[in-house]
Amino acid sequence: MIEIKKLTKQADNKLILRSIDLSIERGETVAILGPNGAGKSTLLKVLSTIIKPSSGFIKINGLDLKKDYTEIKKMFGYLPHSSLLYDHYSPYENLVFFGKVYGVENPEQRAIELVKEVGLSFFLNEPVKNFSRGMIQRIAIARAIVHYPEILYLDEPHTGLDQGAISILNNVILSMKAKGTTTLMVTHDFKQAAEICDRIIIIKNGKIVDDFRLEERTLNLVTEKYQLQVEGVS
Amino acid sequence: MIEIKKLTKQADNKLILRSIDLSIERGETVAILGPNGAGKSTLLKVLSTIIKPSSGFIKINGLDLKKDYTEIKKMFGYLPHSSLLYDHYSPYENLVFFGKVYGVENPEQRAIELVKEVGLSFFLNEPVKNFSRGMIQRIAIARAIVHYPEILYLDEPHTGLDQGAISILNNVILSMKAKGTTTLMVTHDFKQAAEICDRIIIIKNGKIVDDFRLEERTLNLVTEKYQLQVEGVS
Amino acid sequence: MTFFKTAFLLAKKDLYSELKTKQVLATMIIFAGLVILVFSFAFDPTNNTTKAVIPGVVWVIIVFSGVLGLNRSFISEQRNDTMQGLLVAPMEAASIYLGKFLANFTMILIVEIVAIPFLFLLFNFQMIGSIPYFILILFIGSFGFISIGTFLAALAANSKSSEMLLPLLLFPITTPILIGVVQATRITLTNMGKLSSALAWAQLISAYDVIFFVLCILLIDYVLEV
Amino acid sequence: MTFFKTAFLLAKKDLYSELKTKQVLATMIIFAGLVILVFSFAFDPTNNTTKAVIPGVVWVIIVFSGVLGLNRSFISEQRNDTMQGLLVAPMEAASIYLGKFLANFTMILIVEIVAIPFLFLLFNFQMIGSIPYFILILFIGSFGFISIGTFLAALAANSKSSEMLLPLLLFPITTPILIGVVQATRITLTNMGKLSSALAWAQLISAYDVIFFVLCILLIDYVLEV
Amino acid sequence: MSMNLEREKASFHVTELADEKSTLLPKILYWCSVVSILAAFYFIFIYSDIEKTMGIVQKIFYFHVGSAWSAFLAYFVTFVYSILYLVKRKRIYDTYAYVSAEIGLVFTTIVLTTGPIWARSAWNVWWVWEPRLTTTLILWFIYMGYIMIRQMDGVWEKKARLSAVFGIIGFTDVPIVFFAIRWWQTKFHPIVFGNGVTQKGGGIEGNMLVALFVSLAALTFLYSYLLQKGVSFENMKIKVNQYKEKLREDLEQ
Ligand code: HEM
Ligand SMILES: Nc1ncnc2c1ncn2[C@@H]1O[C@H](COP(=O)(O)OP(=O)(O)OP(=O)(O)O)[C@@H](O)[C@H]1O
Ligand SMILES: Nc1ncnc2c1ncn2[C@@H]1O[C@H](COP(=O)(O)OP(=O)(O)OP(=O)(O)O)[C@@H](O)[C@H]1O
Ligand SMILES: [Mg+2]
Ligand SMILES: [Mg+2]
Repeated sequence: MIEIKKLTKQADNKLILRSIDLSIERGETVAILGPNGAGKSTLLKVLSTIIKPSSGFIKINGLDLKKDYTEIKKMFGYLPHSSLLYDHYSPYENLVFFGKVYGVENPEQRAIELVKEVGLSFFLNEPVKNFSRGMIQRIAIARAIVHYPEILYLDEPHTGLDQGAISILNNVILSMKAKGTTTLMVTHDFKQAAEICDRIIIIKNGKIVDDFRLEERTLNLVTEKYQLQVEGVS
Repeated sequence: MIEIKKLTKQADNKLILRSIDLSIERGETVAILGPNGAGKSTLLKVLSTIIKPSSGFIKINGLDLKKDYTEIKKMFGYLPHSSLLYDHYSPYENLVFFGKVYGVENPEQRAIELVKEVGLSFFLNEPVKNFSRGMIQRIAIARAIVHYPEILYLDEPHTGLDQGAISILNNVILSMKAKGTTTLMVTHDFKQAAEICDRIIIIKNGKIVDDFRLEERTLNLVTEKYQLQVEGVS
Repeated sequence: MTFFKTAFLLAKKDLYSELKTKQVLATMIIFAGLVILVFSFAFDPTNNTTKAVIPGVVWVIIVFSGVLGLNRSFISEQRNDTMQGLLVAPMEAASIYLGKFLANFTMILIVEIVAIPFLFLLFNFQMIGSIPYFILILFIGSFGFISIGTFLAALAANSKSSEMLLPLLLFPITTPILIGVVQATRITLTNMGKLSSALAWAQLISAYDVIFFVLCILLIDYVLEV
Repeated sequence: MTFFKTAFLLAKKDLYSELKTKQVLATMIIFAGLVILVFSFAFDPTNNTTKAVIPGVVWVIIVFSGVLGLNRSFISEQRNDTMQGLLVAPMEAASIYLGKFLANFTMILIVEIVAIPFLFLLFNFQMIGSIPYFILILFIGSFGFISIGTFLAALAANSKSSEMLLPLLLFPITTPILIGVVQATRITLTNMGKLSSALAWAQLISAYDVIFFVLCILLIDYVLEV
Repeated sequence: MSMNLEREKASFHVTELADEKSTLLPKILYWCSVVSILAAFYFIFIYSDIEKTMGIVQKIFYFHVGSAWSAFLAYFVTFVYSILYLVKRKRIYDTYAYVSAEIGLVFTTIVLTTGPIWARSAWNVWWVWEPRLTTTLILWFIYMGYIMIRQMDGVWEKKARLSAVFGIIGFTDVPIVFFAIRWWQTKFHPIVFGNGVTQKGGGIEGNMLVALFVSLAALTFLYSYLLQKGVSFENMKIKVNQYKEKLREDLEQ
């Protein structure tokens, strides 16, 4: 599904990603771990066409990211640190707008459905600007999946969510996985990573230093491997 | 140390905080838990004079928040969701500036010391705008404690931090506690709450629904009590 | 097809949000009023010679309140990085440009419809030219100004202090349009005898408009690329 | 004591960041140049009567590039909510105001020093008045404009579209100053015979300045309170 | 303690910059400009006649027109390299565009100072507002804007891309400046080339024309020399930065 070859990203003279090679199968749920400033968010930004790689080659579903980006953009949903929501619009209006942008059929119904799914039905028509951090994050998640994406890029999706919302989110990811969605999730929360992911990638200093499958969903394995790689942790 | 009486906050017609009564002793480390939109951040904002309460009475260290706010402002350090840092300034410049604002002695040395403490010495002189989320959060923490505050208000301080930074933060909080600092920490991360706090407050719908001491630092107790109170989440 | 649909969708979003808050439009109109007021101090409106200044004032109003609106147009996409939201979505940069252009153009037309009659009234201006031609000139002038303006607003939005950068880039680039359009306006308003010269100006401006519009559509890809 | 120290600290921070990026000041100066350009279209500068407009133009330059700088002054505190950082710190609102005022005032003085000689050169203006008096008038005029402007910028910064709101609030409030100052400038530049009248204006403006400055210092608490 | 302490030694590659092997070119350009400037001085001050009505001030003419043409050339080069950059995305093109625009700005500034000096003696004013002068001033503003875009913060790719776009858009003013006196009827500014002879001040003596061409050539050489110099200077700066970063990375581990 995702094929990354020798990807590097340089900002001015600083190397942020150093020759990343990665290949992810359809339907995998991959957690990307790593210390602060490792380049995790940057990797997601490159994949979601938000920034251009300095060199390297990315293929998504057989399409070249450089050329067929319009096709590719339809396929993925992206949840970055910021919410990408219009402040003075309500969740409903936001979701309907993005639904239409992505050409979703019946965007109105989809919007209502999603808002309900993330548990904010009561706030359907209130402007987003007054929402609390967790509420915004919930709507941002809904926005990212409004068009039934085949690929999900999630950058620390659990930030600000309460326990209820975390399990909602995990359920969403798992049910989308059941439908064949590929998920890349950056996180610092090993517990969640162990819970929903079946593959862990550890990035350090812009390089992939570990990459292993998680058959048993054990938190300990993750912590152990992470410690091993990032030992002497900051 | 902190004495809150019948505190309510109303935004337009929406009651966000409903008659909160709370009293916190010097040296306590209190975790504030609660579902999204419960009013936790609002409570911290009121305490840190960022917003005014609609009614109620707050005394900090015997001083009235309404009148002696200049005195009170010197006492607390506040870490909100946003970093409060100047983007184009380096960590050093930021911390020196805030150090001077708070009248810290020898702000230059303090800045270097703090940046080292949060593990970003190598980025001492780079503009903050290029930092990753976790790196910004680290500097934001340093900013909040630049003036050796007696009281700390932390709003989800662990967001975006990697494992190393989390333990740094916890150590900072614990060592400040040893010096008698009172800490109020909003968080969704029960593990951290259980680890460093000795009292847990659960807020739901703008009201304190539970308030208990944590003698044994057990995660299970926290989760249990939380489940009990917040079942059928927000 | 989807190209235009997306553009309309974006324009609709902006205009709808304007309809809800009414902030930008209101400010533009009030600002236009202020400019008129300032000018009425600067030149005594009863003085007959200052009548000659009217065409200039018309365009000063459009330019200054236009800049306000143009600034907003991309700055408003910065909060919560919604611009990224658009860039990540499957739409071409050109259709973002077109959408923004349509929204801005609609707004400036509304401002003109409100402010210009007001100006004429305050300055007691007796129209002796041709209104349809005047409207034509207004239209092509605004078109050029807003199309270049939208483009440069997108460019300036990359800067931290974009609301300062925009006028800096916009004024020099659009002066040819503005010079031409002021001349043409003067003729259509006061001196219909020279109509042919006004039409020559109009043609020149239209050519400039078309060239720049195409250029903008072609180059916007590079501006919005990240 | 700490009051002024904090104010200087804030002013230093702003000016230092300006020294690093040089963006705001450069933009203000270039913008001043552009305003001169725009005016040269509006009035034919070869025409001798338009010489009378020079005092007005001087102030239009100051006002417009001033608004740009004023806008920045508080908008720049919005990114990462640094304004909250200041409000949470143990400083009085008045000292934030004073700090911002000092920074803005310094910048506008620099703009004036650069732009006004240029204006005189470009418009071929022969100075026949008194330079010291002219500078005095400039000083008290700018003082009033910037002190009110800083205050209103703080007020406008609460709005989402503050860069639009500021001119809307600022122009009406400062018109008394501007009218007076244009008159006084005219006299000091071209007609020293009426110097006494200019001085009367200057006194009036100074009084207005002082009243508003005190008022601003008193009221800023309410503006910055959250 | 800090994870940031542990930077690993990266296979750092200093990007290939323009090959420096053509060390001959700057020398040639240098000598060409020196010789041609000396020649220009000879032709201007000794060979050509002193203009009858304006006298010695008229000598400014050669620098004036020469700088104007060099500025146009510089902006054209910026225009071309901007397009090249957008297509090929090589840093060297961007450097050329940038340096050329800067030199162009300097030449425009020279035009804008010699012009008024001349105007002072010819028209007895420093400045008049007529199309040629105004459009030249606008040209200056446009490329000031260009420089302002370069002052933006962000990575160089962004600045290069945006300023390339602006370099393309902004170039449209150059033909307008050139044709300004030919489209609008002007009272002041003379035309030499084209249909200038009929206009006031137009037409030109043979030996003046020679001197003009020599000075044009001299300034063009000067421009190419400056461009070459500026580009290699920029490249040096880039390289130094790269080495600095490399050093830092080495230190960090
Ligand atoms: C005051 C500011 C002035 C500016 C900004 C200015 C600008 C320019 C520019 C940009 C050109 C080159 C364009 C071209 O060759 O078509 C030019 C050419 C020229 N300028 Fe000026 N000029 C100024 C003043 C003067 C004055 C005072 C005179 C003489 C009375 C003068 C005489 C000429 C002549 C003879 C040419 C060559 C015309 C031609 O190439 O057809 N200029 N000027
Ligand atoms: N434009 C830029 N210029 C210079 N350095 C940059 C730029 N953008 C990012 N960086 C650097 O790249 C590194 C990686 O950033 P990134 O945001 O990808 O980290 P991350 O792995 O997501 O970290 P976190 O866990 O804190 O979110 C950081 O050290 C950051 O300072
Ligand atoms: N200005 C306002 N107008 C209307 N409602 C508001 C306003 N500010 C906050 N609210 C509401 O108050 C409630 C509490 O917000 P607050 O930010 O305190 O939540 P929180 O407990 O911090 O939640 P989270 O865990 O998601 O951060 C939310 O429902 C929010 O919508
Ligand atoms: Mg990140
Ligand atoms: Mg909160």
